[in-house]
Amino acid sequence: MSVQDPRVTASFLNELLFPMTEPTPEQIKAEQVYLKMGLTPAEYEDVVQRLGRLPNLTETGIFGVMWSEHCSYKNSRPLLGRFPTEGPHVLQGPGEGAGVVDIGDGWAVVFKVESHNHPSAVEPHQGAATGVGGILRDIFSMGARPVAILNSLRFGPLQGDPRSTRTRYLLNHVVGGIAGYGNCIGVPTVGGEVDFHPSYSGNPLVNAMGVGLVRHDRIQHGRASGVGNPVIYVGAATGRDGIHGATFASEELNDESESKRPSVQVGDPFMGKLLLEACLECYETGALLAVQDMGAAGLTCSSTEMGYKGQLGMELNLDDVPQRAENMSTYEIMLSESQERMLFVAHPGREPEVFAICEKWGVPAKTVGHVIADPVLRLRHHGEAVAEVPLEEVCGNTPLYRRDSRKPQAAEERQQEPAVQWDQPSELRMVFRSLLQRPELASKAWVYRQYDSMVRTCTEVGPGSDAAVIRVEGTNKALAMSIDGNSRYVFLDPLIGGRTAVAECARNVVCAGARPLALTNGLNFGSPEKPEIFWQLEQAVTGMSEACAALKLPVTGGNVSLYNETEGAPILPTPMIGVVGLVEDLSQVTSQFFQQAGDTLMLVGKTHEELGGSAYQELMLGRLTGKPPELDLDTERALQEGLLEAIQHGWLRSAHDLSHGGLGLALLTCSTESLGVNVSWQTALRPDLALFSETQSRLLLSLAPEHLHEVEAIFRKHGLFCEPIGTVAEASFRVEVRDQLVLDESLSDLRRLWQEALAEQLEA
Amino acid sequence: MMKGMVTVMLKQDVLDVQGQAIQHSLHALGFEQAQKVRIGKSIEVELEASTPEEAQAQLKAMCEKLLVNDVIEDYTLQVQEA
Amino acid sequence: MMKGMVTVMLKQDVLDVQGQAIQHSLHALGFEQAQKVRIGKSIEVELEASTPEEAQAQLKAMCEKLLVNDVIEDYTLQVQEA
Amino acid sequence: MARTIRCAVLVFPGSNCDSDLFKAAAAFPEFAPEFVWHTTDSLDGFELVLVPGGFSYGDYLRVGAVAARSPVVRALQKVAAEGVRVLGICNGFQILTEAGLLPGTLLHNTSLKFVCETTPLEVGNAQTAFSSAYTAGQVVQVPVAHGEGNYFCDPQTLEQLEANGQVVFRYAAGRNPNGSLNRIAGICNEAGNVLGMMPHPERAMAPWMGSADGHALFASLRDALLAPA
Ligand SMILES: Nc1ncnc2c1ncn2[C@@H]1O[C@H](COP(=O)(O)OP(=O)(O)O)[C@@H](O)[C@H]1O
Ligand SMILES: [Mg+2]
Repeated sequence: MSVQDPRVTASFLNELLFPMTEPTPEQIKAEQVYLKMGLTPAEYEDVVQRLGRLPNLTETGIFGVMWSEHCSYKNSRPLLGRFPTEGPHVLQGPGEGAGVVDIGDGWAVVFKVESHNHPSAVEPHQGAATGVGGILRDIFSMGARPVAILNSLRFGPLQGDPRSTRTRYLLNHVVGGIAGYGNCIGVPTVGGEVDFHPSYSGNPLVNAMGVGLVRHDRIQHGRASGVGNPVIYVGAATGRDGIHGATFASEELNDESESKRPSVQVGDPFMGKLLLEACLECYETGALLAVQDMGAAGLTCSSTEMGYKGQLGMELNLDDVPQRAENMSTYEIMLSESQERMLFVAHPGREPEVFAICEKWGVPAKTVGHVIADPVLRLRHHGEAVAEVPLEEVCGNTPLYRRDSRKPQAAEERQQEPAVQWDQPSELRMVFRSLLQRPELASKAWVYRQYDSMVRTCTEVGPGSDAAVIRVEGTNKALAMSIDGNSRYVFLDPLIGGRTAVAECARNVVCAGARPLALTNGLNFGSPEKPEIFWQLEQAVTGMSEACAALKLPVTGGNVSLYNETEGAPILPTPMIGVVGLVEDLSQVTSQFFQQAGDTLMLVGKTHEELGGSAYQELMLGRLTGKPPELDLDTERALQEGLLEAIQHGWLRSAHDLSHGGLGLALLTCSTESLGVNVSWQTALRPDLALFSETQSRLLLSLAPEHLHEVEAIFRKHGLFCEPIGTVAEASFRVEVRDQLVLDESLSDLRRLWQEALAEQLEA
Repeated sequence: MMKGMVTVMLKQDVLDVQGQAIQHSLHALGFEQAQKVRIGKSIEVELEASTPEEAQAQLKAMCEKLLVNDVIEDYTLQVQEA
Repeated sequence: MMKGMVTVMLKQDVLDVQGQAIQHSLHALGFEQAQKVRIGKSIEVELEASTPEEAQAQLKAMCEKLLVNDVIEDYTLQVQEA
Repeated sequence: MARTIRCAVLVFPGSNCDSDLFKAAAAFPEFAPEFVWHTTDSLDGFELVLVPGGFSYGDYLRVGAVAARSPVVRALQKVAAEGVRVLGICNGFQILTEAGLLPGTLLHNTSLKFVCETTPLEVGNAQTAFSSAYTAGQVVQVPVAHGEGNYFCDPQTLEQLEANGQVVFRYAAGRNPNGSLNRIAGICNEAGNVLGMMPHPERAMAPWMGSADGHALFASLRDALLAPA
């Protein structure tokens, strides 16, 4: 976890280049040092008002980081309030490390998405690795054992862009970093997505989602309690990670100062594993009252938030904080983003139990302070009182901005432009071949083969299908999970795009045989200070909220990453949605892959000419125009209910939702080494547009022919159109549309092209 | 023919997870006198170059382009005739 | 205080996968003059020892016990006062 | 019921397939698995020792190197010499080679990338205590998941391994995931009581996992251990 807003971050305090001695409160004011800590002049004045005095350096730093978007959501909070957050199964909504949802049998699932975009752009391996480490700590800080990781990645084009060389480097190392951390700590990486668009060239997105399981009676909270109770630091020693050492001379960041760049946070998955096991063992003792991980803004964020949530305060003696580097200043200790650290509040007198467990696992642990009645964070260092801030001002009553929102003219014009501006190509097979080799549609096996997706031996469906499925040991249940978000639709119409992102991700989970339980999300957008970007954010959140309400999906957590821009050009607005669902009976686990030749292929949902934002459009036009596919929430809900019903009857052999690339691509991605398709589809649409339309709320199912009528009856009952379109066929890939043979290919050729495309473009 | 040796170490303030772990293991094996351990890479490159200066310059370019990740690493160079 | 530097390289006849890959990449970047690349480890150890000889002996023991796998690796030692 | 077999599942800091291996053994009523912590200095009384996969001690310096010098591995060297059956999987295999219980070493995959996928293996020798429930030449599906599984040894050792039938598992032709010499996936020692393999039979115990072909390995061990001496 790290702060994302590149201008307002602890990491960016990297840029903070102090002279040898710390500036005085007066200098901070006069020289506007606070600017480098992310505070605006108005915010700084506000701090002075609230304190009734000038803050010193450490205090200014604490306000700077706690009032950042990442910690305070000062720009997005008004919007996030629109999300429905309650539901019968929700045990913990937004506000703690991660949301917690009941799954019965005394178990609960914990999950959350976190972004690590900026660190990954600077140092992709460590940035991605620490992103995974951070989200896993969020999960186990709630008491849960992490059982799965998912990841959602966005990059610029792999070829043909001035930054392509760098992009290939980034992708390689981001994937290596995720693999390096996840594989070592022993949590399977079971799913994700990778997408490409020029807008991400200078600003890649790296979001990770963690999922964990916890017994109800082991759920932990980050609320300090009990005046006088010990505060225990657990984990790796604190170094200058993520901070610019105060020993460096004042100087701007430029090429010559390369060697003086901030020390990048380095993840230690081995320590992460030890910390995980030590924490889980500590929870078993019942000796702990509160737990919080040290993520962004490290000790500052964890101590202030724990105190604030408990309506108490904390006093820390920094001399007791385990330190890796010499002569660390108060400021550095408080703002360090060293990884693999946690903060506990323990029952008085039970510290030795905690220390014994930590010692067994080789994890440093030390009492660094205690809970106090005054609602403040008080710091002592070198025997002196060095800082004191009121928690209400730091965490509670933080600034709030209501940004202007305006639909830009360009968006209006884009929507007016027709989506289809080309005739049917004479050779559809060549189009199909080009499409399936586009990196966004090509097989992602090159990526997920590098992830251990099987460790813990609970993975029933790993990467490659709509949703991954993880068994819940000791029960007859499983969790299905997916992370998804088509930013092209959001770009063309953020309201519809937001709705669709939620609907599609939930649909993925239903395809696996699960009932969606709840949702987490990562909102990756440009600068909220630009009205047109804020409009995107507002519209997308509105659309997401509508879909959540209609599909009865409470939002239990998420993350906001703003200011994702390169030289003023924003990324495509990218909400990433994570949904976890429950499979009630293991016999109902379903994947997207065909199982048996001769099975009937069924297409559920009507197909319309909806090509705005489609992969086909991007191939033909090289840009995105028109309206994205519509999404009717009643239809969507009916579709998901019908699908779950059919699966629960045991009538489906495979189920896949149609998404990017439409039916054409779905036919290929459901195929296996030996099983392809023989399709004959009657439609009123132009064959190419029919095949690659991205109309929402559609499914491709395979079923034994004897269940055809039963399955049709279910979908009709739910008011949905469905039609048999062919059969699963051995080794062939044959597609007729409107009696016109448009594809008649060797299955193995197509699969090879699809499977090798990504590696070819990466390794070229 | 010249032989270059590049020694790549993590920058001072960057956490050296391997070094830390190995220091621990050395202590466990009874080598208490090991105070600080840092682990880096040695890269030996045989080069066609006519002078040591030329080899040095080439190596430097290789370090900058590929061998060293200057966000987290520093390096030193040595060249000798092979 | 002494500072020891252990350089560990794969034995000549052991396949150096990393070295080969780096050589490949160097060629792809236009550094055709790189003839042979081998990748090893540099291990820097700060030691409490009163003489360089003592430090050398200690380091040697560490190499034999842990730092080096003599089935596949060779090593060289250097000691200097720190 | 027949007597039970006491088996140790070693746990190092950083092991992460220990529970999986435990579950695989526990699937047989005849096995009584127990976790054994790395600081333990005796393995006396165990008839089978399972060395799990993972990243022992972070796999820093060299994979398996630090674990191979831990107290429990010293105890393992002792019982292995006495003929106790030892199975090392993935990181367990790497530890066994570092500890000198098996010849050769495991280098970086030639791709220099971690690889996780179900891989076809040929059974090279179906007459060992680890493979008697397979037939020679049988092709089985077992997942691999490693970054350093590229088996390497000197030519004489390789010759001996082949001549003695010590290559128990081999990757199927054309499906070598890591560049191993002679497509070696798993080898045993000369005495036949120690086996190391990169693929994970404990991840192939039931059809829902994608393959049940690992089951026979544990069944072989059970049969060997329960056979009248
Ligand atoms: N970064 C990744 N990590 C793990 N799995 C991935 C990743 N990217 C894609 N996948 C897997 O590849 C499959 C296809 O993904 P995607 O192209 O997004 O499919 P769809 O459009 O059907 O949602 C999914 O099973 C997904 O989990
Ligand atoms: Mg999908």
